[in-house]
Amino acid sequence: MADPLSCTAADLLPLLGGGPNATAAAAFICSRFDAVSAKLSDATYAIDNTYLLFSAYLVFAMQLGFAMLCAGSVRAKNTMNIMLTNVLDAAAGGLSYYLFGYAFAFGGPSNGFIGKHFFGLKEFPSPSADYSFFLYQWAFAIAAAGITSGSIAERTQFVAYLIYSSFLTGFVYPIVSHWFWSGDGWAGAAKANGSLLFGSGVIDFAGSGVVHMVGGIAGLWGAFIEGPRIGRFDRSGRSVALRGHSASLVVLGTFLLWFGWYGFNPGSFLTILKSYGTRGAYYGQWSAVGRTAVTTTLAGSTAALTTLFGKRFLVGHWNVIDVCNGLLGGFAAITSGCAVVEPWAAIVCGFVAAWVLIGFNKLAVTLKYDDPLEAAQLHGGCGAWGVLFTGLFAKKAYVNEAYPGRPDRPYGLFMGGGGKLLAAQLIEILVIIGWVTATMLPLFWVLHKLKLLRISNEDEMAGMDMTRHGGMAYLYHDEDEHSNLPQFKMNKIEPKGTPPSEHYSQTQPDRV
Amino acid sequence: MASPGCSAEQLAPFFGPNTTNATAAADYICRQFSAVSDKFVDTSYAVDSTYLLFSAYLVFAMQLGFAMLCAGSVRAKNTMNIMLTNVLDAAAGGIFYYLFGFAFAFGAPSNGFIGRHFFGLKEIPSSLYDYSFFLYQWAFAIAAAGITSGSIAERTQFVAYLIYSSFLTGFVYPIVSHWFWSSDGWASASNTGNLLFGSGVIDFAGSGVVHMVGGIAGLYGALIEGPRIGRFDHAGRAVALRGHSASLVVLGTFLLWFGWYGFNPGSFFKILSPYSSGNYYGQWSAVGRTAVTTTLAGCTAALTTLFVKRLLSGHWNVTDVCNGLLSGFAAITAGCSVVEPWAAVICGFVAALVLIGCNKLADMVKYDDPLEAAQLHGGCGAWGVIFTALFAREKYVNEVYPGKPGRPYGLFMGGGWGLLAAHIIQILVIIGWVSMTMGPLFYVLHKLKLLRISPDDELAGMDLTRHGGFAYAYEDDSRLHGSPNGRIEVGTINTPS
Amino acid sequence: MASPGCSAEQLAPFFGPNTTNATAAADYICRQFSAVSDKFVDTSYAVDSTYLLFSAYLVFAMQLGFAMLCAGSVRAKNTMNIMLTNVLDAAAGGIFYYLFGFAFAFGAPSNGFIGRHFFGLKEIPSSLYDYSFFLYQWAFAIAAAGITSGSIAERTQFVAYLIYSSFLTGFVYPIVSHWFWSSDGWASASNTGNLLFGSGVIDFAGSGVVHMVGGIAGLYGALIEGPRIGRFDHAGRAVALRGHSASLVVLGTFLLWFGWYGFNPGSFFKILSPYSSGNYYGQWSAVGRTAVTTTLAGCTAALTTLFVKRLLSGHWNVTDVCNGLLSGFAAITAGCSVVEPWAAVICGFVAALVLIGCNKLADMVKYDDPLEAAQLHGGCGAWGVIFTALFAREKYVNEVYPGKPGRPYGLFMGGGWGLLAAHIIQILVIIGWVSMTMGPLFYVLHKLKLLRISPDDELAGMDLTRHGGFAYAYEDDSRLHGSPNGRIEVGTINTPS
Repeated sequence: MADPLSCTAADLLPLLGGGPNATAAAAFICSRFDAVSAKLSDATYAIDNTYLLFSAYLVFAMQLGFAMLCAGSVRAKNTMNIMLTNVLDAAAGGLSYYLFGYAFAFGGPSNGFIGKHFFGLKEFPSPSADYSFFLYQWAFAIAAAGITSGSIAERTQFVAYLIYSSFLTGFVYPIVSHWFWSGDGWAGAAKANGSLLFGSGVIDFAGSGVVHMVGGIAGLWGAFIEGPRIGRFDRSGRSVALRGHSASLVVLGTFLLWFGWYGFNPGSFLTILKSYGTRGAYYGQWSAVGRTAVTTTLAGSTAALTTLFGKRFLVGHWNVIDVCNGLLGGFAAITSGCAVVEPWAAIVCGFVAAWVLIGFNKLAVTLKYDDPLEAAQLHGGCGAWGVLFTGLFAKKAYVNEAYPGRPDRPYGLFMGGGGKLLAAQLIEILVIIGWVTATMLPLFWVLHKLKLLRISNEDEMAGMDMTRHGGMAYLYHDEDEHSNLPQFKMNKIEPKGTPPSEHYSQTQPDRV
Repeated sequence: MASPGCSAEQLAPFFGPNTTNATAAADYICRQFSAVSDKFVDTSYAVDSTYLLFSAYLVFAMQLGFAMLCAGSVRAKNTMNIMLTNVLDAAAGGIFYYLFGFAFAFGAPSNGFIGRHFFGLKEIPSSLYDYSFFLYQWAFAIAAAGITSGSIAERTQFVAYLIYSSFLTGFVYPIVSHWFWSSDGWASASNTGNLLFGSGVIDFAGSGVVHMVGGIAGLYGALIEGPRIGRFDHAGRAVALRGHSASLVVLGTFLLWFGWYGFNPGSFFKILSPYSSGNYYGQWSAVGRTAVTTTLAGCTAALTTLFVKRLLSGHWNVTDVCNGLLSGFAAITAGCSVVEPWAAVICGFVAALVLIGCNKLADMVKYDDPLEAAQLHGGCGAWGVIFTALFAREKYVNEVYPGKPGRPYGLFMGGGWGLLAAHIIQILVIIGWVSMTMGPLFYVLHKLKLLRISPDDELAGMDLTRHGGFAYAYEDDSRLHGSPNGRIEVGTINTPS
Repeated sequence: MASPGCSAEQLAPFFGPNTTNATAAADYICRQFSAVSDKFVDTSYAVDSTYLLFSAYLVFAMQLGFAMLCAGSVRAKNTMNIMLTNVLDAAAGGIFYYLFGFAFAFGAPSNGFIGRHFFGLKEIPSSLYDYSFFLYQWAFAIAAAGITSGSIAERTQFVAYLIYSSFLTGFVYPIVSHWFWSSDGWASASNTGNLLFGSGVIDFAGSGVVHMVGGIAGLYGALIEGPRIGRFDHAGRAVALRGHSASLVVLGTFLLWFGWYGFNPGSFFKILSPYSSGNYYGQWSAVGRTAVTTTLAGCTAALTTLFVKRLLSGHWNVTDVCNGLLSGFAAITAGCSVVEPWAAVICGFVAALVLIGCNKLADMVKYDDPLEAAQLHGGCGAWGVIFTALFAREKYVNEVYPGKPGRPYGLFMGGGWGLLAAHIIQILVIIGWVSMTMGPLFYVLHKLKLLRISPDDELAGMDLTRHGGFAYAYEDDSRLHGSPNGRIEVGTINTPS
């Protein structure tokens, strides 16, 4: 705590002057102040850790959000499969990030490309990083893998899933986060020593690029190599919507992601007790944290409304699933700049993000690209827009508060800060696309060649839950007196006017 | 937070002329103290902001709770519709509250009736309000709209929904919250000038401001629309139109309970605020007490509902218990911070009976409210306002609303009639204001044929006719049609192989 | 928090005779310091209360997790029943724990066996306990009852449920928590007098106190009731009665995981507590470490279960993985704060195997537990207690339970046998106490024919017979029956026009 509280007896002594015990008086007073200073340091650690830990818990809740969103967006016959992948993202991610992922990402001191300390949390905690920081970063890492799992849902072998997920969480993602977030990273805006990229560094505050683009592009390659699901495009090449089985789960997942995003974005400050020393005592990092939560909210809200009306205009009905995806598109986009833009700019961000998503979805249909959760379009496309957006709208004062110590650094182009930040942001987009392509594309290709990537047609028709996961996810009807025929395991619900089956009538109470 | 206030002018004379440099010494020491003091200011801002932000996140989680509760309580054919309204509550509410809702509610300095600063968060943050306060109030505003959406579920046009929701979140609710919560509000208990009946209205977290507003708005909507088709049979008997998923109802209820820990204790806004410095008893303790009273009121109401309903209807019903639980929460919301835990038990007990009574009454007058929102939030909210005026404890009232000793408190606690009078005024004023604004709005929508959907749509379900399809597809289509490769999706045609 | 302790008597002589007014100067300076000191007291209370309250909210979210996990794990026809029990756990638990449970558990000063103060939260808050502590402990108490409800699901009368739940939350569990957690408890590691085996029991967040108690209570209930109809076929082979919704199981599991971050790290109660003042390493760091050990144990257990189950049963099963995950959490709960992260990996690995073994055993002895609660919470809870005695690290033990240097710690870490002996005593005592109390209770209920429902009810499902209808209604009845006005509701009869 290098602060004005630096009482030294040597300074105070001459002021007290001639008293017989002046030395003792000075030492006494200063020792009291030292005690106060130590207490303040304790309080700061406690408050910042509380803040970071609860933010990490919120980010973890996003994993639940992903699980529910994915589960609701796939057909009932693949629900067990997709949920298992989400649980394992978190579990396998926990171990691989503990063993080496964290070390690659934040193991400083290191070179600009890869970290090399703290394997297995050795030498932890250190003055620079505490367990809460590890937990927070772990929650981020598993989010990236969760994004990718959506793109390749409903047609990927479980083994392939385990392999790519460990590789992504343990290696690909940590390297990217080292580049842009670690104090040693070659392109980070918070780089501790040496010159910044274009004198600016990349401002990717909570990871539109580092998390969302990485997850989205990895998914893009996976889905691209596997090809679309059977039935997704009919013989004449027209797109056929394969609707998910439960809109309730989609909405549940979306709201949980929204809830968790309040840990994702504002939490990325890592500390909350930090004075900026300007504009009056009430203004400090706590206020910037609040502003970040507000920009996040506004971007998502705007994107949701834009999607609502845009889709109504284009398709003709009010669709809750589309609105949910639009909402998430706004969040993915604001993630990069959330801390350094004004609330009104967040509205611009969300508005454009909704159109970016709609545009990419059109493009995907044109190219016959099939992504059950629109993950590549949403996280990749809107993530890239978010990175650019930050290069355009970052406000000078906020940039200097969030990344202090380098006055006169570039900021948003439209705010009069020059083109350097935008250039750095463009570099980030290109580098992320390049790196993820260079690593994940060969991986998926090898899996494909080894016949480990895509399931067989029969499995896909029957659904993976039956063939690989020991049964369907739902069993609304009792089958005690029935045989164990699997086809009786589910309720019929499509409103097609089918006559009540024997199976249905069984649920009616006898007295009716 | 000036308390470790050290002034060199005061200290220097003590050192006196013999000390070599008395002024410098005093100055030096005092500079240290002022640095300490600054640090404390930072610390309180950080702690209070952390507390308020996480409380706001919890309140936001209530929106998820409402969405799940509503989804589970309607029939499957209207699930997409109701969930979309809940998502849009939050989204549209975010924009409108940002643009002008917050300004109407808290734009100080202002008159007692409407705020007029901070449009689009201009001049925020100030020493008065920070972004976290805005976020917290936004989460409250969308809760009010969420309540109303329950009352008019399953039969309302989506456009009508968009219109009333924006109007409620952007205008009706902010005005009410200005009256009772802003320090300029004419009936606020923290008004710096004269208090209403020397007391002001103690509606701590909004039994009246949030729940009654949402409930009464819903009442008008549901009244003007009339009941759902089939809700009352030819003989006029009530027919339960059961929701499609009790699991979602329970999920929603628990999420609301979870979020209520942000709603009630969070309404203190600050936690680092001692009542007498250096003591174990301070606002942190009052916050904890508020969480406890909230819990106890809900628990009691749930148990009461369980047993009373068992007596009345003969079975143990989980959705009734969930509604009972929520009635307890809605009632304790007004007084949660100023009553004793034992009083919260009474509050919950009566709230459960109020809800059961209101439901009986609704059946008698053929009022149809798919989520019992008007009964629950309106009825129990009003009971909560009354309850506070009866049981508010002097000590707690003076701690929570400091600076005006001798103010009235709960009638049964010996605090006189002032508070009860103020609270009755509050109920009347809220009923009047919401009737004046939302009643005409719904009536105009009704006359313009924008309010209720057509009977055909209602029978088919809005999801099919307006929202592009059914919410659930548990069965793979191919099996239905006997062809393993054929696949028929709503709105698309596919050729089986 | 006396540390910036400044005494004018000490300071005044230093200024000496030359200073005009040494006493006044010293007094002035010291008054400043004492104001600072008070501020620190306030700050710690506020920070610690914020921390504890939000942890309590997270633990409460576990109740939602239990509700969803239970709902998804039973057959659709019993969903309403099991969810109602979960709602009532929380509600009835709230009342009983408020009235006497908390008093039995933490009512100090008391003897080592049962507390006897704070009935109905009288004299709370005190300098010892605040409301937030009560809320936190209540959330723990209802978790224990939630565990038990899983074991006896799908075949227990609702009345039996109400009786055992109140008894467990209000009496059995509080006594156990008094023994091991209260500073008066005879086996507590923070006992101020002599420790059991010079060590006391280190059951930090309750692998024994919460999980074993809930699990063993469930064991007795399920044993006395016997298996569900159809669970074992005529040849005695086990038949899986699968739950009706894997989505709800996964939802519940993740919510439990989320809540466990309140359960384990929250059990420190305070976060602003330095181990050596002014250093980056303090309780905040230990809290973070606890969250990390918790995460790693669960993750390892999930992966272990995935692969072992794949080998044993041939498919990748998500509900098994969820149970495996929870087994890791239940096991690490005892030692989460005193072991290294690498040890947590071992803990989770063994916990998964323990759960698989216990499940095999249960099949062999024809024990039926719909949620594997006895195996998971009882079995893995016991392993967790043992694990702590093997791997507790000296440094961490002394930080978490300060003031008694030289106390025993983990056997494998070179800390001797004292801790292991204490922990074996804990396991035996918990088994004994729960057997003595819950065993007879369930037996009496059984003899009074209040425990198990009739076979007819069981086949039809309790939702229809006791809870007023089925939990789900995905299909709109009117359309099915071709009559637009006809509407057939469960339990009601209506005449189509």
